[in-house]
Parts: sequence; C-alpha cells; structure tokens
Amino acid sequence: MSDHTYSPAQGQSVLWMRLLLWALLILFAIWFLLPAYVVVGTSLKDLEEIRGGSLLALPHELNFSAWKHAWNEACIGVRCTGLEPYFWNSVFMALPAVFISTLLGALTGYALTKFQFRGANMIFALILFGCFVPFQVVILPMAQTLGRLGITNTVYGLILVHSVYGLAFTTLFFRNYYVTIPDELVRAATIDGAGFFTIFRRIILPLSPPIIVVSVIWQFTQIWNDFLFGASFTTGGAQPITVAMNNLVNTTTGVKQYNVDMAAALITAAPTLFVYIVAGRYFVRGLTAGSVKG
Amino acid sequence: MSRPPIPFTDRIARALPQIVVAPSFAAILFFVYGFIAWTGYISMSKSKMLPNYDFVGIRQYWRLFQMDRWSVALENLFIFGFLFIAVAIVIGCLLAVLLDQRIRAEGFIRTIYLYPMAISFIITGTAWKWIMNPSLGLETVVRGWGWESFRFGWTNDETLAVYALVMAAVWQSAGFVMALFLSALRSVDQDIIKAASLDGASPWKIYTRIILPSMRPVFMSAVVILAHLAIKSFDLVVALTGGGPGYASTLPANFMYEMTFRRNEIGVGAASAMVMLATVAAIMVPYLYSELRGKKHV
Amino acid sequence: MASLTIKNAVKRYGNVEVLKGVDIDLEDGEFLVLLGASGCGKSTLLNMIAGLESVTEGEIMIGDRVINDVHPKDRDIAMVFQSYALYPNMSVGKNISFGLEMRGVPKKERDQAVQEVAKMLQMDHLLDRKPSQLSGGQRQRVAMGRALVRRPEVFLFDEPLSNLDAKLRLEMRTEIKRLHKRLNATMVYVTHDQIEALTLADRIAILKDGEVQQLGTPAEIYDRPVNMFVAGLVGSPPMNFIEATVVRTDSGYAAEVMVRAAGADQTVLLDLDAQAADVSDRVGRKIIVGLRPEAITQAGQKAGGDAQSFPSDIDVTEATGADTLCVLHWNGKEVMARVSSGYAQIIEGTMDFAVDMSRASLFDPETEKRLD
Amino acid sequence: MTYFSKALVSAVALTVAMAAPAKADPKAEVLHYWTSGGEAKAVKALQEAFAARGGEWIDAPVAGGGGDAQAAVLRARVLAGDPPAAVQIKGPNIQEWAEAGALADLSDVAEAQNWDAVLPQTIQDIVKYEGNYVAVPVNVHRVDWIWANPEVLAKVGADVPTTWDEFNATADKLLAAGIIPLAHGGQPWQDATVFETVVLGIGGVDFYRKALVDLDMDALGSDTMVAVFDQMRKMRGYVDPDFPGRDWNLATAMVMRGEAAMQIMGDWAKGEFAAAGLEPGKDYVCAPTPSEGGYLLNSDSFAMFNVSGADQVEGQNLLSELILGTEFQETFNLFKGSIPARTDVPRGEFDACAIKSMDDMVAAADGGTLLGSMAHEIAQAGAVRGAFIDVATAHFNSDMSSEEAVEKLVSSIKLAM
Repeated sequence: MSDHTYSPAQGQSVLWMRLLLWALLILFAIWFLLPAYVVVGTSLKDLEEIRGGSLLALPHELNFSAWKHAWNEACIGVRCTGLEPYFWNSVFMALPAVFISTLLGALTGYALTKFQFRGANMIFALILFGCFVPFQVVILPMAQTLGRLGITNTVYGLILVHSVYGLAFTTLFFRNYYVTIPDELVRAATIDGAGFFTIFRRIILPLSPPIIVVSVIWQFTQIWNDFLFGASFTTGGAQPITVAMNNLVNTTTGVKQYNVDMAAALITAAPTLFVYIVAGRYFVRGLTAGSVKG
Repeated sequence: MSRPPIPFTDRIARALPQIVVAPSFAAILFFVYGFIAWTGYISMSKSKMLPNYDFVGIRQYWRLFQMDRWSVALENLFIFGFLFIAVAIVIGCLLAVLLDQRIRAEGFIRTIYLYPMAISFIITGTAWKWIMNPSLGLETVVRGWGWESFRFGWTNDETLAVYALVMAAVWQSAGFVMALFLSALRSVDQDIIKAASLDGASPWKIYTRIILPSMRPVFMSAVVILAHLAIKSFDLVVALTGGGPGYASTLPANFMYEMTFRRNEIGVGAASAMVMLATVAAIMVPYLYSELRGKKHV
Repeated sequence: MASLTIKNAVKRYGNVEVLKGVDIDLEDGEFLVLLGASGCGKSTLLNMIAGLESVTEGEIMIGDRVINDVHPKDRDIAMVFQSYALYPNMSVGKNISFGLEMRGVPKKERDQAVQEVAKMLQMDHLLDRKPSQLSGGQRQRVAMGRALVRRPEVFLFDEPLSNLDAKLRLEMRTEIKRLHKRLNATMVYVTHDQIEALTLADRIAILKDGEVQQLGTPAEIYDRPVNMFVAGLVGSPPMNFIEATVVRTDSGYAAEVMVRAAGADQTVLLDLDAQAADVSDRVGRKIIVGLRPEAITQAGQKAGGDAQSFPSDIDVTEATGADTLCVLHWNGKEVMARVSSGYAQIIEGTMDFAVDMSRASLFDPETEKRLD
Repeated sequence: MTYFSKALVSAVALTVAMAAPAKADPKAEVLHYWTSGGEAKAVKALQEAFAARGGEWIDAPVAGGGGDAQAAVLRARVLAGDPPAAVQIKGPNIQEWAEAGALADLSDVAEAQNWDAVLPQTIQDIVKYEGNYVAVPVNVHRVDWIWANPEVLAKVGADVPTTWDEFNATADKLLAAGIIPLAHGGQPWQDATVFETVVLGIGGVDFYRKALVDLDMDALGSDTMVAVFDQMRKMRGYVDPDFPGRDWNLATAMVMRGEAAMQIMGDWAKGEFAAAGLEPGKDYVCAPTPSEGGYLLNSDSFAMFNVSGADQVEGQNLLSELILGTEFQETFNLFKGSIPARTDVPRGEFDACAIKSMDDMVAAADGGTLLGSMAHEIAQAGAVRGAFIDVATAHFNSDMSSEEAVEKLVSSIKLAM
C-alpha cells in the first residue's frame, strides 16, 4: 500500500521506515535459512571438518561424496543400497495418491457445490472433520482393513491410505474454490445439453488450474513427507524414503556420519523443496483464487 | 395425456452427483467415522497388547486421567497449541504486511519464507535439534563470538523443551500463514484503501483498522489449519526432543502412540485418542456449524 | 414453436413453500414477463420451466408434452442468464456453438449457424475473443447468441439486462423486442423492472410470495390492478394511495379528502360516480383511492367532463423534461401529480389541479383488493 | 465353479501342500531393530549364514528407539493377518504374544537340536510358553556394566569403583578435574538402565527382586527406594548438560574419546568399542556396577510367528536352527558384545569381559542372584516397565524430590498393574 502521498517533511521518516522494513525482512530470512544453511553446509563437509569446525563455518570445498554415499551406498539395515530404491518407492506411492485424491476431491467438491442436493452441506461437514483425525488413531483399524484387502506391506496399501485421508483436504480446497464459480455456468451448460461429467470436463476443470496447483502441492508435500503410515504399514524394501532415511540416520557403525545424514535428509526433502520453489508462486496465487475466500 | 415414465438413463443422470459423491463419502464414513467408532469401543474394552472386545466401561479413562504422563501431555498440548497458533499468526501476518510494501525481490524473499512448509517435520526437527544442541550448535557458536551467557539449548531443558517445539513448528508454518494473509491482502479492494488514505488515515491505521479486520475469514482458515497441525503434531516431537527430557515435552499424539504400541495398553491409548478427538470436535464443530450455516442455498 | 402451460405448479423446499400453485397458459409466440420483487418465486418458476429445479406438484407442458421429468437438454428451451454465464475458458464462437456440439451437430453446420447468429447480432468480429475481453453489452449479445443459435421452442430470460448501464439497457430492450417479432418465438422473461415488463410483454404475470397476483396484458395491469400490491409495483412514480371516507352526495357517492391549499386543510369531495364499484355499503367508512400521478394534472388540461378541479399547495416540483412532477399534501401525506412541462416554472405556491376520477382505482383498506 | 474345476483345484492344492516341504526354498522376513554398530554387523552375519543354506532373507529393519517403531509395525502386521516370519521380541512380550496365539510352536526343531540340554533354565523360562519353545534366544546381555576409560580415570588416580560411595568419590574428583564423570544419553530407557543398576547396588538383590520383579508395594515405597532416588540425583550431577536425546552409542563414543570417564550400559556397548578397534583391558575396562554379586540379564530373542506357506515355515526352522547353532552363537555374540545363550560354545575367541560375564552368570544362577532386567523388558513388560521408566526419567530430568518420586512410583505401578 505504498501509493500514499507524503509531504517532504516525512521524507526522512520514510527512509527510516524503509530501512527498518529491510532489516526485519532480512532478519526473518536469516531465521528461515539457518537450518537449511546448517544442513547443506554440513552435508558438504567431511567428518574431520565437522568435528573440528563450527556448525556455521563454510565448508572448505564442495565435497559431494556424502551425497553419493547417501544416494546409493549407505546401509539401511543389512541392505547397502542407499536411498535410491526408496526414493522410487515414494514416487510410485505419491504420484497415484496425489492424482486420486485430487481428482476425487475435485469431483466431490464439484458435486457438493454445483448440485446442492439435500444433505450436501452435512456431507461436506462430515468429510471436513476427517482433516482433524490424528493419524495414530487409525493405525490399528487400518492395519486390519489393509489385511482384509490383502494389500498390507504394498505400495497400493499406502496409496489407499493417503488417498482416503487426503480426500478431506482436497474436498475442502475444491469446494471452497467452486463456491466462487457462479452456479449459472453449470445451469447454462445443462441447458446447452451437457451432462454432469461433460460440464466437469469442459467447463469446470478448465477453470480449476489455480486450485489444482494448491491441491497437488499440498497433497504431494503431505504424502511425500509422511512418516507414520509409511513406518507402520510397510517394512523393508517397500518403505517410502522418509522411513528409509530415518533408518539410515539410525544405522550407525561406530561414528555418526553427520554429513551423510544431512545429505540423506536433503535428498529426502529435495522433491518437495523443488515443487515449492518452482510452483510456490502459483500456490500463493491459487490460495488467493479460492480457498481464502471460503 | 399421461406423464411418460422417467427414462432409466435420465434417472441415473439426475442421481449422478450423489453417485459421484457416494464412494468418497462412503470411504470417509468407513475410514474416519467407522475407525473412530472402533476406537471408541476399544477405549471401553480391556484391550492390552492386541485389541480385545471385553467391555469394561470407563475404566481406561479413569486410569488415563491418573497418569502423570497424560496430564503433562495434555498441558503441553494447550501450551504448544496456543503459542504455536498465536505466534505463527502474528509472525505470518507481520511478514505478509512487510512483503506487501512493494519491495524488490518479493518473489525471492517469499520463497525463502515459504520453503519450510515443503519439509517434513522429521527433517525440521532433526535440523533444529542440531542447532539447539548446546555443544554442537548455535550456543557454542554465539559464545565463541564472546556472548558467554547465551543459551539456546532449549531442547535439553525440561521447562524450555516445549517452547523449542513451538519455535520449530512456527518456523515451519509461519511462511504458509504469510502466504494465506498475503493473498488476502492482495484481494482487498483498493478503493477502500484509497478512500481511507484520503480521509487522512496513516498506513498503520489503514492496516490495523481497515485491512486486517476485513480478513476475518482468512484468519479463521489459518487458525483451523494451524490447529489441525498442532493436534496432529507427532513427528516433530519424535525428531526434535523425543518427548524429553524425560517426558517433559510429550504431546497427546505421542502419548497415544507410546501406550498403544510400546506399553501394551491399547485400551488407554484408545481412551487418549478419544479425548483428543473430543478436544478437536469441541473446537471444530461450532466453527463448521457457523461457517456452513451461513452458506445454505436459497 | 409451441405453447407453454403451467398447471398448479408448486415448489417446496422442505416445509417452505416457495411457489403456491401457479397457473399460466401461454400461447405459441407469446411474450410473458414474470414480474416481482426478489424472493417472490419468479426465478424459481423460470428454473422449473427450464428444468433446473424439480416440480414439487403440478405440471408444466410445452406444446402438449408434459416436461416435468424431462431433462433440460431435451426440453427444447434456451436460457439467457443475468450474469450471462459465458464459459470463461471458451472463445465467443465456442460459447455459441457449445450447445450445438452437445447435441451432436456436425462441425460444418455449427460453424454456419454461429456465423448466422453472429451476423444477426452484429458481432462476427468478436468470435475469437474470450469473454473476459468483451464489454458488458458485448457479453450480453453473446449470451443472446448462445440462446438463439439453437432455435429452441421457448426462450427463457432471467433478468438479462440488470447488469447493464441505463443506455445499453434501453438498446438491448429494443433488440429483444425486435428479436421476438422476428422469431415469433415463445418467450418467458423474468425481471423486477416494471418498465421492462410493460414495454416487452404481451402479458405480465405479477408474483408475490409464490402466488400470481395478476396475469394480464400490460394495459390491464396498469389500468386495472387487482390489488394495491400490483398497483404499487407497476408505474413510476408509483400510484398514490389516498385514504378517504366515503360520503353520500346529491349525485351519489364521493370520497372525502383533506387537501392542503393556501396553507390550510380544505375538505374536497372526490366524485366516485364514474366508478364501477358499488360503495353504497361503505358510507362513513374508509376506502383507498388509488390515483396514478397522471390522473392528477393541472386544471384546464383535461377536456373530459369527468375531471373535477380544486386548488392545492405545491411543496416541491421535479422536472423530468417531458413533464413535471409536483408533490402535494393530501390527508397529511405526499401525493404526486404529473403536470405538463409548460408549468414547470411553478416552484411553490398554490395551483388548481384537475383529478380524473374515471381512472382511479378503489381498494378495500383491509383486504387491499380492488373494489369493482 | 463346476464340480470338475473344484476337484481340480483341490487336487492341485493337495499336490502343492504335499510337495512343498520337500521343495520349498526357505524364506523368512525378519523384523528387527538391529541397525546400529556391532548389531548391524551381527545381523549381517546371520543373514549370510541363512543365505549360505539357500534361504531367502527379507530384511525388515525398523530403526530407532530400541524397538519403539518396530512395535507399531508388528501390531499392524499381526492385525493385518500377515505377520513377519521372525520378529525380534523378548521377555514377557513373548509370553503375551504366545498367549494371543500368534506364535508358532518350535518343539520339533528344539527336540532335534536338543535345546533343553544347552540352554540355562532362566533362558528357557523366557522363551518357552506352556512348556513349548516359541522363541529362539540369541544371546545374553549383562546390563549392569560400567565401561570406563582407564587413561581418564588415571588422571585423577582412580580405578573403576567397586562401591557406590567410591563411585561418588571418583566422580567428584573427575568433576573437579573438568572431566565428565558419566557419559549418558538422555533417553528414558537409558535413565531406567542407570536406575535399575542403582536399585540393585543400593537395595541389594532381594530388594531388586521384591521391588522390580514382584512389584511389592512395601518395597517400592520404602526408605531404601528413597535412598535409590537420592543416588540418582547425584548421578544427574555427573552427567554433562547435553545429554537429552543423545543415543547410547554416542555416549559410548565419549568414553572412547576420553571426553567422559565412564558409562553405565549393557554389554552391547562393547560392540561399539570393538567396531572402533579398541581392546578390553587396555583401551577400555569393563566392570560390573557395584552390587553384591547381582547379575542383571537381558536376552534378545527371535519369536517365530504363525505364518502360512511351506517356504516360510521352512525358513523359520532353518533360522531357528542357525540362531541357536554354536557357530552363529559365537560369531554373532563376538560382534554384538554379548555372550551366547547356550552354554557349550567354545570360549576361546571371547574377550575378558565376555568370559567374566559367562562366569558371573553361572555363579549368579547358582547363588540365586540372577535377575531379569526391568529396563530391558525382561522382568516386566509394556505397561509396568513404562511406569517405572516414566518415574525414573521424570525424576532424573527435573528437580523432583526423592520422596515425591517414591510416591509417584507407588501410584504409577498400581495404575499399570
């Protein structure tokens, strides 16, 4: 809001305000960057340097050996494969789960807002409450269910779990976004002869990219970063990367290899970081477009 | 002239919205409410190592509330939840206002503020654990600069450990709150701001009296999202403090996990879960009610 | 082209009755306007005709086909919405041809039909634009084009002009009138603007609280409103309602009114002899005399023998150009009179006014119904 | 299904079932939490032995917290009806799982390998349910050890203490010399480990048995217990301020590097010394924590769960045979720092600490001073152990008075029983 006019006498104080503003911005930036700096810095040092130097010191040289070690050499239990296979486990788990939960959330949000049938609000409230269920609660009954379905310890089990518990959030996002789309569009299309799915595909979906971005980023982050479900429902080779990373960090032989641990943490966080850095802009924009106005 | 019967395909077409919602809703009914009901029943059973269906009434709740660990966990949840939500909103709001001053490199700075949201609590916790480690982390560094009395080993102090949780959680979520508020600031009607500044209101007044109050819905969204993070906080505790020192920084989610899986006290675990859910419901149900009531169709 | 019949249409949401049994018969090619304030049920009725809302009770027929349970797309209707409801992601051409595409019309025919309609509405140069690049008037045309291209049996309009500015609204009103003449199609048009209703309609149905108050030609509605609600809704400025006591006179009956003249209240007897209504049993009791502003005008203007004239103080005058409105005080309330503009200079003072009681409507103060 | 195809299916099924025991390659999914240091090497040795006999080993490590995370996985898998073949569980947990009907009967292997003859009675009690073997013991750990760096002790002219008074005196001297007396990791189970050695030392064997094994309320609320907490308060003073959250092996590393003088930890700590190439008696010394001949026993074991499929059953049998075989008992325990569960393993390769442990165990068994560890889930399982740990750790990590701690102990144990 800087389009106010100031009198010359205020010029001095404007300058001071500007300085203060930047000081605050930079201070917060340091606070936000500190952990990243520590983690990245340490991952590039060798063990000698870590023990000898200070946490905040810059690495002497860029040494990527810890990264390589974490990626495909480090031992997790008795398997010395590094994080690589688990990385792909996570990819094969996250992509379908993000897709399914986003699609179902979009369809549900669309049906609940544009076809306000009896009880639609009640159904929405019931779905929404699903956002707040602590996941520890569902582990045991979920284990039984997965067992009945015969998908224990498989990536399909995790896809199911993440799709179901992501649904509450995606429905919330899409519902709040679709509320802002005029109902008349749907009515016009109905009279034009378009059916439920045609309207969704031809009218609603083309208007949805902002909220799809929000939903995909949110879901991808949640699912990729999940530890509890991954740790409870999978073992060994089927584990997602977060669990493998935890095992790797806790698999020590004599000396704690901080640099490898840090590199492993960074490799684990890399995809979500990438998504935020590349698409963060659209995330903010998407929030403006819909979920905020709810 | 008699009415023709409704063709079958038409009937399907008309019921499509319900048909489409049905699987999702059924899934939620089963996987959320079914499981809650199951947990509710188990909380009144004498389940120990494995679920057991012998009914014992409220005995597990009685035991739960006698446990020291539980009262600590519950108290921590209130401290943690309140501080986390309040501080994250204050900082998020402040950052949004700062970034709204048409500064250069806004996109870059915004990314810096937002990136922690991308990181899992496990990694956040681990990184802050290192930084707060008295001999390895920031404390030694700052003392090395000459500030001898500097203390940052919060995780190792039983009275400060829960604040360490707050700090790490705020670090992770403040950027997200900022994004919410920033997008709301951007959608405020510019005419109102012009009118206010013509009326002679200072920028500070414009923010505090006009813009921020108009963002009530965003404020509510932020509270709801943060509250859900607070209630669900589990990984962060595991990675940052391990619930310690002792169990000084344990939260209900951790308590539940410990009881259910480590102590062969599934009944008590389920009882604690039900208390958590009741807490959530006490906050959420009035909110949902007021939110949705206003939006009923004509 | 087809007729439209609405038989005892009822709409309920739970316990709330939004429409309480509406009967309307519309002939082929007729233009019906549904007029009423917001919440009166007019849009609900339109949506029921369109098939966007279900019919709780009663029947809706197009031609001799009951369409209660027919899907909107099979009703052969087209609708123009208040917000235009243009598909933001499609170009103007796509917007117009979407309905044809859904009906499986081959591409070539679609393109041809779009071209035709675009020409008719003078927007052939806009076909490749997106709705966001259009002005309000242009969007309105696209919305019309989308309805026209399908050549439906019934056109439905849901307050299509209310988002336009005054000048465009006039233009589009004429345009719609012209289209109706040219296509000779059955049209149902919802509005809360009584002038639109009067200018466009063959017949007007006035709704209040889910009930049709009056269904008739614009002239019937204007001249012989069935109750005070209808009388007050149609006409601008609205009809004056003057509470008066019925008295016996030598010639018959009159309504006694206190008129402010030269600073004091004078008793004036408004002659009721020209009225069809029988007021003999109301002597000594109150009735409501409804007078449109144009029935009160400057003395000497009206040649008709029915007019009676008397002086009245003018409080304020409002010149509209064509004529001038004067605010008078009768019975301690404001009354509007319409005088020709030659008298516009009179700002205040006392003037002789003539009242044409043959154009007056009488209402029962209790039931608010017309006395006939 | 037609009658014919039904018949066909059952015929095939029968053939498979009959053919399977002879043909199936042994296969076993092994759920364990041995991911650190010597443990990781030890488990690798087992896997290699298993593979050498043609077995397919499906590794399912769950790192962290001495099996905290594993406990969730195990329950999830059992409830899903798909338990892993072999799971690292121990102590009373074995009895509880057996009672739930989840464990397979290993009597056949046990008879063939004559387990009754080679296992000490205490161990047999742990791994048998209603007289049948349901788990295979891997080793015996002694918990009440002090691991010390002799060079550091020499700096203040001290030896490894043999009484708690001596311990305190030595520690005070070390403190004065600016050395951390006690390397300790602030995890609840580590606090409890120190706690139980203090109970054994201050209270004696009988007190330990009454309080920690039999849960005698008088003993739990006694003045002796107050004295135990007094000593714990002193111990807290001997620990450096960074201890919360530290893993035990990092504490061991502090002793190796001479940053700290002693660590109270089970003999798995020796695996860390060994992995670093250090030698007992020279680079480090081991001595029991002060007590009157007590021996706190911890024993790791693998329980075999009820699984379907001939290959998995075959895998369980092979695994059981290997685990209790002399060869594996020797190699594994050399890596792990513990001593073999069976008594007939050649002692030649074992170091002085292990030999002492073996001798002490026999002596303790004879003298009735062989006790199960509470902190390590031998004396008590789940809830009661948790209650002990809660109080021990709450006291150790706050300024709670000893009297208050005793009160809490009594009420918590009552609640958990």
